Amino acid sequence: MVKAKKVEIIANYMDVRVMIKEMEQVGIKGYSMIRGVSGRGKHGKSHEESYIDSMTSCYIMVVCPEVQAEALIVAVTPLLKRFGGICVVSDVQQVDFK
Amino acid sequence: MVKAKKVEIIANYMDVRVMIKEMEQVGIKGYSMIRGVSGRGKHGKSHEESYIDSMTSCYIMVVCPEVQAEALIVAVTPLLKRFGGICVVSDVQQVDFK
Amino acid sequence: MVKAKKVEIIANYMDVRVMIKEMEQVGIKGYSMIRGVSGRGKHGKSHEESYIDSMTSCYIMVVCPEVQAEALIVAVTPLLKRFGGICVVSDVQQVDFK
Amino acid sequence: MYNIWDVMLTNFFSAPVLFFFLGVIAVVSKSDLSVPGDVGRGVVIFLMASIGIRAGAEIAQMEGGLLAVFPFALTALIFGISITATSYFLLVKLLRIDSANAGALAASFGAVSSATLMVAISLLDSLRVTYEKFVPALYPFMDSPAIIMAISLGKWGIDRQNSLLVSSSSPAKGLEGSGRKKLSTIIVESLTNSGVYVLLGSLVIGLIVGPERLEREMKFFYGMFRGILCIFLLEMGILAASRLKELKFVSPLILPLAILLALVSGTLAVYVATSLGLSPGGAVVFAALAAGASYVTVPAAMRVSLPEANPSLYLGTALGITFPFNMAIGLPVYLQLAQYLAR
Amino acid sequence: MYNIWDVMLTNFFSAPVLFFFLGVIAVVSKSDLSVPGDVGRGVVIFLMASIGIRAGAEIAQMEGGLLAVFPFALTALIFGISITATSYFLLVKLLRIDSANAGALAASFGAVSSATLMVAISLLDSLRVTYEKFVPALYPFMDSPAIIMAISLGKWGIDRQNSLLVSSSSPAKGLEGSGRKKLSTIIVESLTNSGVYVLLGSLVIGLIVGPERLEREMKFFYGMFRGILCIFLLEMGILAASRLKELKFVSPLILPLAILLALVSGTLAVYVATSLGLSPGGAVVFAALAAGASYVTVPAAMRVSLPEANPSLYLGTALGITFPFNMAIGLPVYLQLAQYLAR
Amino acid sequence: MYNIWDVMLTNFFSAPVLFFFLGVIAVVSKSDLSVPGDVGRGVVIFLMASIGIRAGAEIAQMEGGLLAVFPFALTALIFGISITATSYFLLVKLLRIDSANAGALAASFGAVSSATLMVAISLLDSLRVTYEKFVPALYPFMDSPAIIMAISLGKWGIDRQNSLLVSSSSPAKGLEGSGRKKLSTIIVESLTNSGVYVLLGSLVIGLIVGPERLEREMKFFYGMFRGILCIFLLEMGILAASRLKELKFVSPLILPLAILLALVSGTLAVYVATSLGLSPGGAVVFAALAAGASYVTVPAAMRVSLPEANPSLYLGTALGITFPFNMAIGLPVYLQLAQYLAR
Ligand SMILES: Nc1ncnc2c1ncn2[C@@H]1O[C@H](COP(=O)(O)O)[C@@H](O)[C@H]1O
Ligand SMILES: Nc1ncnc2c1ncn2[C@@H]1O[C@H](COP(=O)(O)O)[C@@H](O)[C@H]1O
Ligand SMILES: Nc1ncnc2c1ncn2[C@@H]1O[C@H](COP(=O)(O)O)[C@@H](O)[C@H]1O
Ligand code: NA
Ligand code: NA
Ligand code: NA
Repeated sequence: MVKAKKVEIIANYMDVRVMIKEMEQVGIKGYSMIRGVSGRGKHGKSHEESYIDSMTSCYIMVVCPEVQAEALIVAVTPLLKRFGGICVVSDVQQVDFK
Repeated sequence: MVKAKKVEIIANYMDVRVMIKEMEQVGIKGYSMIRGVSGRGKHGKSHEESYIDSMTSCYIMVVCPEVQAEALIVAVTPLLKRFGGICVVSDVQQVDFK
Repeated sequence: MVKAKKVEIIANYMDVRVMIKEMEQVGIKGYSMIRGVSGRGKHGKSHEESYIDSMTSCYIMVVCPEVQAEALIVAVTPLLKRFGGICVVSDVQQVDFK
Repeated sequence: MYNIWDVMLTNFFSAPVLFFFLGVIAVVSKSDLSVPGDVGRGVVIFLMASIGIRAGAEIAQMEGGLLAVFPFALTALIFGISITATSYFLLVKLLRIDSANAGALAASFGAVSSATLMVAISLLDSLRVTYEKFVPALYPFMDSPAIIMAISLGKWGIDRQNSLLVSSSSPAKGLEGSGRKKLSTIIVESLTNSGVYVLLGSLVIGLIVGPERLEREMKFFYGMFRGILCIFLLEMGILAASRLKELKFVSPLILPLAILLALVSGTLAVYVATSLGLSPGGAVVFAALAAGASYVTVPAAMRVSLPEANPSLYLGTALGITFPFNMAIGLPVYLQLAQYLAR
Repeated sequence: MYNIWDVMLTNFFSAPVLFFFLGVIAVVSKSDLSVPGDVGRGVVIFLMASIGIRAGAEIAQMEGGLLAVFPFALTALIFGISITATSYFLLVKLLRIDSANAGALAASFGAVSSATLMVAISLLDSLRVTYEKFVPALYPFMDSPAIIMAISLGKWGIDRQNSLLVSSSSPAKGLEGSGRKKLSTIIVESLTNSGVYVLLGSLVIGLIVGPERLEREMKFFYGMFRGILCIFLLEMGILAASRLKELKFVSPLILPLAILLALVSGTLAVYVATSLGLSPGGAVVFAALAAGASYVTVPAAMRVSLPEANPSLYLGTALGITFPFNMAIGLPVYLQLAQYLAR
Repeated sequence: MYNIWDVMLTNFFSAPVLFFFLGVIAVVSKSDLSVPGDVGRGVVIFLMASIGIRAGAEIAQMEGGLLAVFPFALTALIFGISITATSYFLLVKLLRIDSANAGALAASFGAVSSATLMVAISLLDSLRVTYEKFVPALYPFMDSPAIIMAISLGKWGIDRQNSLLVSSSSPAKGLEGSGRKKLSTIIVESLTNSGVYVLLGSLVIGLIVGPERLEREMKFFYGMFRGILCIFLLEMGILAASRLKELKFVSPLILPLAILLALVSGTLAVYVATSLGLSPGGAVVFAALAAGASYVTVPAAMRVSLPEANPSLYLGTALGITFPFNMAIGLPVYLQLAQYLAR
């Protein structure tokens, strides 16, 4: 097991698409995404269901080393500031297999 | 980045609707929800798919300060006791943007 | 509240079905599963949507005592090695109700 | 008129009913078959809209219009309340079930099962028995009163138990606020439940648009009803079988009581409906409303208002016992009776 | 020729439009009704394929084939650009809206709303007014240019503002890389958006296969169009109502301006389409393209290219104002006008 | 009788096949088009039920009933086993592929592809060539034996390799328990796979209910087959294209071998089916069963029983090579041959 950071983001699907591109630029190679998130935040209620992508929210989880996590957060913060959403980081032990 | 608590709950969709009302009463303003959770617990297997809401489970995640998390847990515990489900709390760093 | 471990796995749906059987053998009685995960990893991009189960990924979360978590990881590692996916462990406080 | 065995066989060996059993066997044989969640929800919207729009289009043509429906709505309401009350006392007195569970079960027996309604319509269609298309629209008039009655009875029973026990510490304080719901909230919630809402809404649409201008939509909603019903009953079979499993821990007397209540409600409904002038077909649809046990609006209301009730019990009974019984045996019996009375 | 009131009433009291209001009331009455996400997405694929395949099958039969469509495509392009430019300047000068939001709103007004298109087709069908089936295929020729025009205008406006302010610290550095998109990327993205892609793709399929060999598919795609449209408009109603709520914080002048822009674009479109030789039905479809406000391709492009724009504003306006207006009032007016001109 | 080019063109320029290519181009052009997951799963249930119920209704009318099907079931079983065994040895000897991957690929070649089956049916329908409706029901008789045969061969090969290497440390101890599956488990699992289960189940329903009383359901299941197939093939196109990408790292010899195996299996199947008395149409359906490569039941079984096999390889080959080949070239060739033999 190796130490790693888990970054979790919930944001509008359209913004997440942009975030993923930002991620790839800071060298992140692995992420997972779950669509159909609903909830409530500063922008009011969001719905899970709509055929219009820009009206749905999305969850992404990135497991990566601490340095990458920091770069990722720097890249993603302006997007969160502008469009809303939430981003949290936590410590995890990653099962190591090569 | 600010310290925060992440509360995660998995429970029946019907009960989660009640829990969200409880949450709003303890002042929680942000949460996210993912439907279509299946699994196994003390009440046996639960299925992700059914048009009958009361037969589906649901995941909620709340990021909030420690005090709110405590109030939330107090509010939610009797519901979990009665209807089942699971609730865990963990420490996270929340990305701060205002 | 009691201390517990949260084990999170993302892997191909077919492999997760096998993992759940492994879990039951190490005595784990509770887990939750979310289908329709997409993402990117060593094996390239994975898609959330397909009627062919073996082309979809899946998220599982297990909350359990540390000893069980260790057994679970031992059981699951060879599967992850072979088929890919990701597994992380973190510390949580579990709300205690009996 | 049909022979009872003929009707039973026709019904049993019709595609929709067999798809129900295909679902049951899927669970038993551990097939990975499931009706996708969104498809299931879409199917229910379609079926309710289909029933509603046809009901509306017919009422639009009826002499007297909506007014002519009024006496039937009142009868439905009385049925909803009486079935619930009777069930509650039988459950408490005969089976010694606690107030909360008795309330929830009674709500289920008194309220309406949309699947039973649809099987009834499909059975009449395949036998080419006509029916008054407005009868399905009586759904909410039986459903909401039953739920309200059951909650009142359940709460009254719990209060009585508590006052006997002089319980010093209320075990579920956190629930008190949410537990007490106003009557109006309960009515609104059972009317805005997606299924009921679509039924009522498309009834109004059918009423406004009228049958002539609905030609194209009717073709869609009517033409596909049978096929979509097959898929719905496939899901019902899966749900019934997986719910029945959970019932095994429960009093075995629930089985005969559930069947008895269905039969009595259905029979009574046929008598009353016939005496109010409904055709045999219409009487059967009314009997389907009365005899079916709800598993959609009821759990939603119970989780909030009688949270002490065990969902496995009322869901298992409604889906695993009452529905299959009505589908396979009850409905043919009610039809036979209705045709006998109409002679 | 129809009386304007007749057309309006026929339209308003048609099942699809009433299903829209059923969706609106569902939100207002807090019903838990929703069209399941996957069903909604499936419905859009179906409807776009249906329109596309019919357009293709018709072009296959036309004298001149694809070439005959060319002048109309050019007109659509000019409309897309002009509506966008006009809207942008009106928004900036009259309503003093900032460049980014003006750009996004202008993009929405200039680009195409698939729901408006479908309601137009359904209205013509129910009045048995024929139309040139290729007109819906002009969609992308109006949509992409409008989006590109709007982004250029918005960016030009922001640059001008910034140079006036001499902003020392760029507030959104992280966005710069992604903010600058090449023209070709924008065109490709708006053409490969799933809805537009299916429309174009099935148009090509219709063109290749031809009407005779499409008999079976046409029955499916044509026969179910009306019914599926009801379900689509139910969802549109839910979306419109929940979006309209969010608009309340916004300049109230947006309401009359949105309506004015729709009316002017629609009217102008009818005139031009008629003078180019389209039938009244074809002119109405063209007017639907022009008058509708986009809420699918536009937000996708704006989140990347004009990220400073507030999505609540442009989505709320397109879904909550422009669409209901065109559906209930605009389209009948355009039809009336088209029939008047054709006399 | 048709000219081979006519058949190929008719097939290629039919809407369902073109929708397949629409899906392929969607991936290539990076469109965000996808068939929603639940819709895709619903579509498969519909298509399998449609085939099954028609097969059942036909067998109900056949002289001899189920018994008459027996010799064909046996033939299907022999085909499943022989194609698998042949493929396995060719893969090991000619391409020097390791036992696990050879086993998985052989399973795929021997087992059945539901999409190929459906395209065959659709091709015959559009050419108005009749076929014995029971042939699709032979699906499981070819599918399960192929999978079992492949697992046995693969395991036997692995054991032989291991005994040669005298591997001291087993690398995947955790898998041993789950890796060893009983024969009966494999058969049950491949029969209870949702697609196969629905096919068999609705076949039984068709058999019990019979064609006369299935009128309404048949209209639904038959009338929508073509249209729903378009949506299914759209998804198949997306899957095929995204899978093909992953194949690039693999031995290029897999391409000609996959095509050769399809052609040989299909041709042989036509000969044998014709000599057993099937019509040209029936022979083509049988050839579709034989020539298609499985991508549903096979991966499910392989992940457990031959987990060392690389899913990209067998899924990519089945979806990216064998299916498109059979769809565009194979099936017309088999039909041509069948009609030649029948003269
Ligand atoms: N404190 C929170 N905890 C969990 N999820 C949140 C929280 N705040 C926001 N979200 C999620 O992020 C989405 C967008 O947030 P916002 O932009 O603040 O409206 C919401 O709809 C929620 O799904
Ligand atoms: N230990 C656990 N880890 C993860 N999820 C759990 C656990 N226990 C229960 N759950 C989830 O909570 C649901 C209800 O739990 P229960 O009421 O214990 O049956 C289960 O179906 C699971 O989805
Ligand atoms: N670092 C990571 N963070 C989050 N999810 C990951 C990560 N690596 C892999 N995954 C998920 O696991 C799936 C399979 O991983 P792989 O086998 O590495 O391709 C991917 O498609 C992702 O959904
Ligand atoms: Na009842
Ligand atoms: Na426009
Ligand atoms: Na085969």
